[in-house]
Amino acid sequence: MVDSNKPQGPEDHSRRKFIRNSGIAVGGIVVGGALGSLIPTKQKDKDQSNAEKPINYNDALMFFTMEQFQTTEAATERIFPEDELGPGAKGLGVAYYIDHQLAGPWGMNAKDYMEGPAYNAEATQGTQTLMRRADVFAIGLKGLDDYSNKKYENKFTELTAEEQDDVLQVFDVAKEFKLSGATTKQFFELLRSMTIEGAYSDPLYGGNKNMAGWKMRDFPGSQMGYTEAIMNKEFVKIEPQSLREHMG
Amino acid sequence: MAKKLDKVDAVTVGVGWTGGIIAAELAKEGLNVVGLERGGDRSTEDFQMIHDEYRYAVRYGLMQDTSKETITFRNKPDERALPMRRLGSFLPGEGVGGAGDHWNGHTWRFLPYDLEIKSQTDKKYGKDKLGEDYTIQDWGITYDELEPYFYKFEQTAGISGEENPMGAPRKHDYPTGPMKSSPILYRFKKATKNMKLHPFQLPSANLSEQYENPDGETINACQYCGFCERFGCEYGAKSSPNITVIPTAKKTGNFELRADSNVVEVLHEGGRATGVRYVDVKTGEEFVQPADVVILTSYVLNNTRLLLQSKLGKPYDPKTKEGVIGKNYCYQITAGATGFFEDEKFNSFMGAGSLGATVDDYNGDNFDHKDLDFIHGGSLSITQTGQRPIENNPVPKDTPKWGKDFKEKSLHYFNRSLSVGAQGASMPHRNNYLSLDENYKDAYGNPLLKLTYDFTDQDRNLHKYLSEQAADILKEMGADKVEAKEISEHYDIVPYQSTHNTGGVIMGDDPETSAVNNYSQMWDVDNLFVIGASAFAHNGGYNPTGTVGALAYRAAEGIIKFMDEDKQLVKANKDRQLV
Amino acid sequence: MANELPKVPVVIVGMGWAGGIIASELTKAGIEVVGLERGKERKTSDYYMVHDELRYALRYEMMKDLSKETLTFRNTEKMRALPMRTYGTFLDGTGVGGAGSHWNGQNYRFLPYDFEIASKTVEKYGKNKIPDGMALQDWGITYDELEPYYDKYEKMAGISGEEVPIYGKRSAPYPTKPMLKTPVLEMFEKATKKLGYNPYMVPSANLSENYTNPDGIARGACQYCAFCERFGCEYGAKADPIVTVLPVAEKTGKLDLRTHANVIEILHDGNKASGVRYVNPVTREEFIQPADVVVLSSYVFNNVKLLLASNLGKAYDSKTGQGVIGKNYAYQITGESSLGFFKDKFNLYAGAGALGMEIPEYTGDNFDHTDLDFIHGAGIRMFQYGNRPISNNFVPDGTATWGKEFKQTSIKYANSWLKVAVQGASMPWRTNYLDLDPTYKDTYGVPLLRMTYDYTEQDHNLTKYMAKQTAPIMEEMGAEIIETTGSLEPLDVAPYINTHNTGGVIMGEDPATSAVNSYLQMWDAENVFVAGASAFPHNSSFNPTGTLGALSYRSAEGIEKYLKNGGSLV
Amino acid sequence: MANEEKDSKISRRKFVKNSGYVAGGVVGGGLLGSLLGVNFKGSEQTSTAPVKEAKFNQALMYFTRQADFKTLGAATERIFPEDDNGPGALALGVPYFIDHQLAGSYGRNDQEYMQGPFHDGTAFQGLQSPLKRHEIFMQGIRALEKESQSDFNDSFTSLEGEQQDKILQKFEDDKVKLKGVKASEFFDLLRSATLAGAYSDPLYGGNEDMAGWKMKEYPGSQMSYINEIEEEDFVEMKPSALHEHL
Repeated sequence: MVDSNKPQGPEDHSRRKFIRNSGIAVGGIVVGGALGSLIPTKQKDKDQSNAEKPINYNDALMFFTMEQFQTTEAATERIFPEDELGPGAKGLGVAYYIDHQLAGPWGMNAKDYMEGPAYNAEATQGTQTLMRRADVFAIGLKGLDDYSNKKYENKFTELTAEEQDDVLQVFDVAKEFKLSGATTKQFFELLRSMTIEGAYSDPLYGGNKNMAGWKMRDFPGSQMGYTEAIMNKEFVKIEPQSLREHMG
Repeated sequence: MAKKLDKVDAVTVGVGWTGGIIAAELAKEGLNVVGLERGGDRSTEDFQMIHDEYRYAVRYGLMQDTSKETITFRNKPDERALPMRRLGSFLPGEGVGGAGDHWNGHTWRFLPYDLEIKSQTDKKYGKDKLGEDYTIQDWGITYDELEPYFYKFEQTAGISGEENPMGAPRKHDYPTGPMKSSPILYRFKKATKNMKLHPFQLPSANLSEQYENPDGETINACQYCGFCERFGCEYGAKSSPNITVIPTAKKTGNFELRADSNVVEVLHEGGRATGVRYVDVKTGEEFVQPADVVILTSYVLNNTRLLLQSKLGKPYDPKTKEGVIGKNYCYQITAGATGFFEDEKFNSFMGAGSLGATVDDYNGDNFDHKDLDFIHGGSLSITQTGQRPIENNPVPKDTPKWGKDFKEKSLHYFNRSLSVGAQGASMPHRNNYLSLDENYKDAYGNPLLKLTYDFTDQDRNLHKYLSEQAADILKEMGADKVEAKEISEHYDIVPYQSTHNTGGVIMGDDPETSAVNNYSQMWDVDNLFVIGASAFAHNGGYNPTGTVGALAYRAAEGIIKFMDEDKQLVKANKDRQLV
Repeated sequence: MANELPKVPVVIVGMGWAGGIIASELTKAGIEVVGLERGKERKTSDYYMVHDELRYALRYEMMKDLSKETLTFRNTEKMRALPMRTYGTFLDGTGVGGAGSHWNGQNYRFLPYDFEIASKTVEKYGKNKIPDGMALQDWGITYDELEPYYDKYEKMAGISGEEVPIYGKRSAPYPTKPMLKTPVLEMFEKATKKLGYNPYMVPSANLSENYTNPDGIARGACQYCAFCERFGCEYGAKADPIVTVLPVAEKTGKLDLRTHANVIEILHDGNKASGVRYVNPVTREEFIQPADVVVLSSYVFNNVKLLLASNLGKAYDSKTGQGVIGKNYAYQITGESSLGFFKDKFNLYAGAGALGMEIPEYTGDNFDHTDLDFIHGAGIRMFQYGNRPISNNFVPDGTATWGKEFKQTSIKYANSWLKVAVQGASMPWRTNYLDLDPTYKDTYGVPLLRMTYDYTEQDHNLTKYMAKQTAPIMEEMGAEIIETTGSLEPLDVAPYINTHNTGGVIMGEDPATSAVNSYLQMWDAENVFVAGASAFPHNSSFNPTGTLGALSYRSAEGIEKYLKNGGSLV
Repeated sequence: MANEEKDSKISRRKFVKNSGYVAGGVVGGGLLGSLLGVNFKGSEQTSTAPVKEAKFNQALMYFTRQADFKTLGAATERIFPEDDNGPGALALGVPYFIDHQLAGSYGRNDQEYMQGPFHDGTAFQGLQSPLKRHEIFMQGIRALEKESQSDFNDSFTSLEGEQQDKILQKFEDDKVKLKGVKASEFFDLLRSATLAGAYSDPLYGGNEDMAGWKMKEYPGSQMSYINEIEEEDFVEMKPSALHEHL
């Protein structure tokens, strides 16, 4: 029952600091790429934002690996970028939203008809793949890197914004690049729709941080009623409210 | 309509320790090898969020998906077998690296006694020691013959350890020194020495120091972070196929690894395997992979199931004791005791999977069994694996399971209790076996494997004996209150016990009573090798991986030999000799 | 090994609007009823977290679980039908209240013209107006005969609305006044009036004011909270079987409502039904419920599927045109809308499912079709549903669909777009029908229903014509940018359109061409009643629920009669 | 051009209070009343006090009825009560953890063998229920309420702690009959989920502020103990969550 000689704050043990301090990697002995890839790539802005924001423990991963998370963050940010109107996908926590969704029934297609046989479909017959969304996503993210490496000799997160847009464009429209078991378009559509969902769904799900997605477009979230506002000829700006407010 | 692929030299079914070792050894010899793994691709990068007890330990993040495939279970041949609908008693791995990614890293050599258990028992205690329902057999190989292969595996994995005075004799020191001796371990060692026992540091695949193995792969030093079993190692400090043999195999350029590839059938014609049929589990596409040699390197359960399903080898029949596939399924006896300490608090949350100390005085035939109603024994260890909070709520027996009292006591004892555990050996019994289920199917439409298993009198007697020894040690260690474990009425498929399942495709020197020879080559099909703990003729008093690794290295040698000679490598009779 | 239960007078399959109405009418008359619902129990208290666009609108919380059961689809008989694996064009309900819990509440009557469409068309335009292949039929009942039932239904639900002079005559005014005429609706009103039309407030089941119905059920007024379609109403302001007919039935003590009861077969001996077989999808137990009368009141698709799977009634054959079960499947024609982007910002986050205005001039035969290459018409309308942010990201054509430009434009117009929409009638066609799929099965081992459906010439011509009418309205409203869809692509099951599926067990006066009579009693099995939009011989341009409600009231009356006297009611 | 509506936050309770919606007595089939929840005691303060840190994750993904959620909360609090050591299940956010888990693959048994036929097994063959976990929870929670109504004529959440324990005990002892699953099997799930919610990483919505770990003096996810492992004395550390790894 003795106090520790050195009580340690959480930062002392963050992965980055650990690596820096322990000397385990400094000696250049990084094993089979084991440790290197575990360190977040963009450390600078990370350090700053950590200092200011209150900690949200929900911002951790249930599904992605670090690399997948970073690729998702980069790709969604191109789809929904930060600009003068407000935060982009990254600032909104969209990649966390996607991570949590893919870990759940949505990623498992739990409510979809997944019995075979699977045939090639006409355009009007809807998706026929028996691959689950989580798998399509993982293959798609790998595809983004593969294609980036092929065309720009670098992984997706290391490309310039213009190059990233070019890669995404290819995935959105072209047929020049093939994924195993899914089309790039299938993946891209999933990526795009989940980006929009993550920007605008209730913050309960891990995206739409601080309701900033809603604030940008003056959407008031979950209000009890609009009997007054609805008859107003002027636009009425209402501070948004999340489902959390209903918990009393 | 399965798509037929180009023929290769060798195909392995499963890419864990055994599949990885085979791939590395064959590929280094210039043979081209395809490794088929039913689970996903995996590497250290996947372990970023590994310190998540809920995801990995409670919800089995790295283990077999039972919605696709499980087993059915019953205690007795006359019961109705029902599916193990969720994981419990044991945790088969899935994904590249297999259970070799989420093991604790205890790396033992079985005792010389183990490999000749039948002849030694008969010689020392007479033929009737156990009775004829216990189907113990010699393994068809001696310890001396297997010693070089043990060492080879230990070198690959860089095992950290120190001499065991009661263990199998070693020709070389361990590649790396023993792990740190924490105060908990020290206390165990002191107490057992007082009791005239012979403690030593448990041989560990969590390395005590950084190490480069003979293949040039580097393994890091363990950080004692407390997340080993059920977790992958983010540091690359726990030896696993993913940081040793698989990269070695890949470097040769002769190895092709295909993840998400679930083999559903071994194809054969006229007593020769021609290849395997597998399904891409993500897209549902089916493929045929022809090969000169087919090597089953999946888990015990799946090795057995694939043979039964493919109608290879003669299925075991408990009524006649004839047939070999599915025979001599064994498990282990998890005996032990827990001690509660009122005035002391331990750093139990720190640790490593193999941070432990052991005494082998009650293992194998290291003690006299003349007046005992069992044979063999078990290792007794204290391990400091890092206690995690969801699953570790040690409370004395009379405590309620929930509510105020439970909360109070579980918090109090979380860092104030220690356990001494036993790995008790498991002897085969005619009614403990594996077969195919008639009613339940997996996601691919194939029958599930059926497990028929219960504890025997031998098990109960051994359990009692070992638990009493464990309790004595804890008393000597100064515990205020000691509770010895009791064996459950019947083997129960729900609570976790251990993932040390063995047997089903056992080795031996006689095709009548064994399925493979001492190269793990099938007696009935020369170009089919079945490697893993499925080959154990019984289960010893240690964790199995060290012995599995040794058998895999020997099998690799056999396969390379077979590639030249194309024949049965061992002559089948009592006076066994190389053909 | 099904567990056989004691026999009851009436068993009802499906507890949505149709089943709820029939249950309430029969139990009020003292008849014991067992109500079987495949989904779960539902109450207003379940709508506590309902303002969740992701969970309810995008993840379909209240809809049928497709992993258990779906349908297969093809446009033409030449195609291989494939399962609708994930939600798209229509959203089947499940659970107590059915789709009646998550509808918008747009509540119309069909036109007198609809019920006698075949004879009136021939009368006015001659036989040749009906092309080969169009299976147009009268309904076997007239508007005037059905009017009292419409009235009864509307009073029960408390419909809010205003009279439209050129529609069928009403015996009484709407029970409640129209919904609020918001500023954007006023824009629509002004514009359409200027163009010479007579717009009216859409009749709404979202109450405009507090209302107590003849059964004594009191409900509060709509709060315009913008969560209607795909959501349940936490206020009970939207008429929903769970706040209207079902509590009434339950109060009688005569209704035994069993949830998690998925009927998989109608048991019958020749032309007499003896009961139903059902499975509890949770516990997987199987039961047989014997009954004197079996009422099918599940969704269109399931009514048809159950009859076909139970081999009851003669299955429709598209080659010969013979048989009736699965025949005259119809949908609705949408997509001729004009989307307008405005400079001004409106309070579009607020709204209600049935908050809208419509012009009556292009409906039914209210305009002359002599020189037109189609019959019937469409409602041209504008709604203020309340824009939710995930689903509403409209941007003008040519805008990128992702990236900075998309973000800025979608945000710019988030509260600045309006849509003049069209909902067109759908005429039956010989090659548009429902039957059983030969390949795919549901989780109970029953074949999936197969839909064969494509738009016809009639549909394309109607679309082209209506597209010409919407753009001028939008222009008049002052939109900056106007985009009009002028053509129909083949029906695609992926994007949502609407859930107004009809037909398959149609009513009529001739057993050779219809499956049920005007009491929805089966011609081939007198103790089987099949209620719902499955009885519509064609689909009008109006939302179907009002007519479904009226028919259900009539059917309830028929069942009572049958229980007393037996025999065919018509 | 825009009017700013100040103080526009309308919680459900305030809404009802202010709107006169209920005051007029027009409650649709007695339905709105139930939306207010069974237990608003003491919650008034929390919503009027300035929001310290928005916990958006504390809303419901699985449960639809406030009453069910409150029953769940009360039951978990009896299993893991607040005491001198620290917070109980409620303050740890355990009910939110369970809600989110039931909405996910845990609740749907996505990774478990759920094919029939289903038979009762022996005590050693494991759970053989055809019900998925979310179905077991829903049924079990409703049965808790039903049982307390019949035994104590009051709702579970209004009972005294000891009365709640009696009800829970009946479930643990299989003295209540459920459909397709044993009451004790539901109880076991409830208990294990409560412990998981108290001690899992706060990523999942429970173990709020790592208070479960703090009580247990468990430091969560640390990078290494290589410098402490040989320490003779107990080492107290500030816990660290997975979030810190990003």
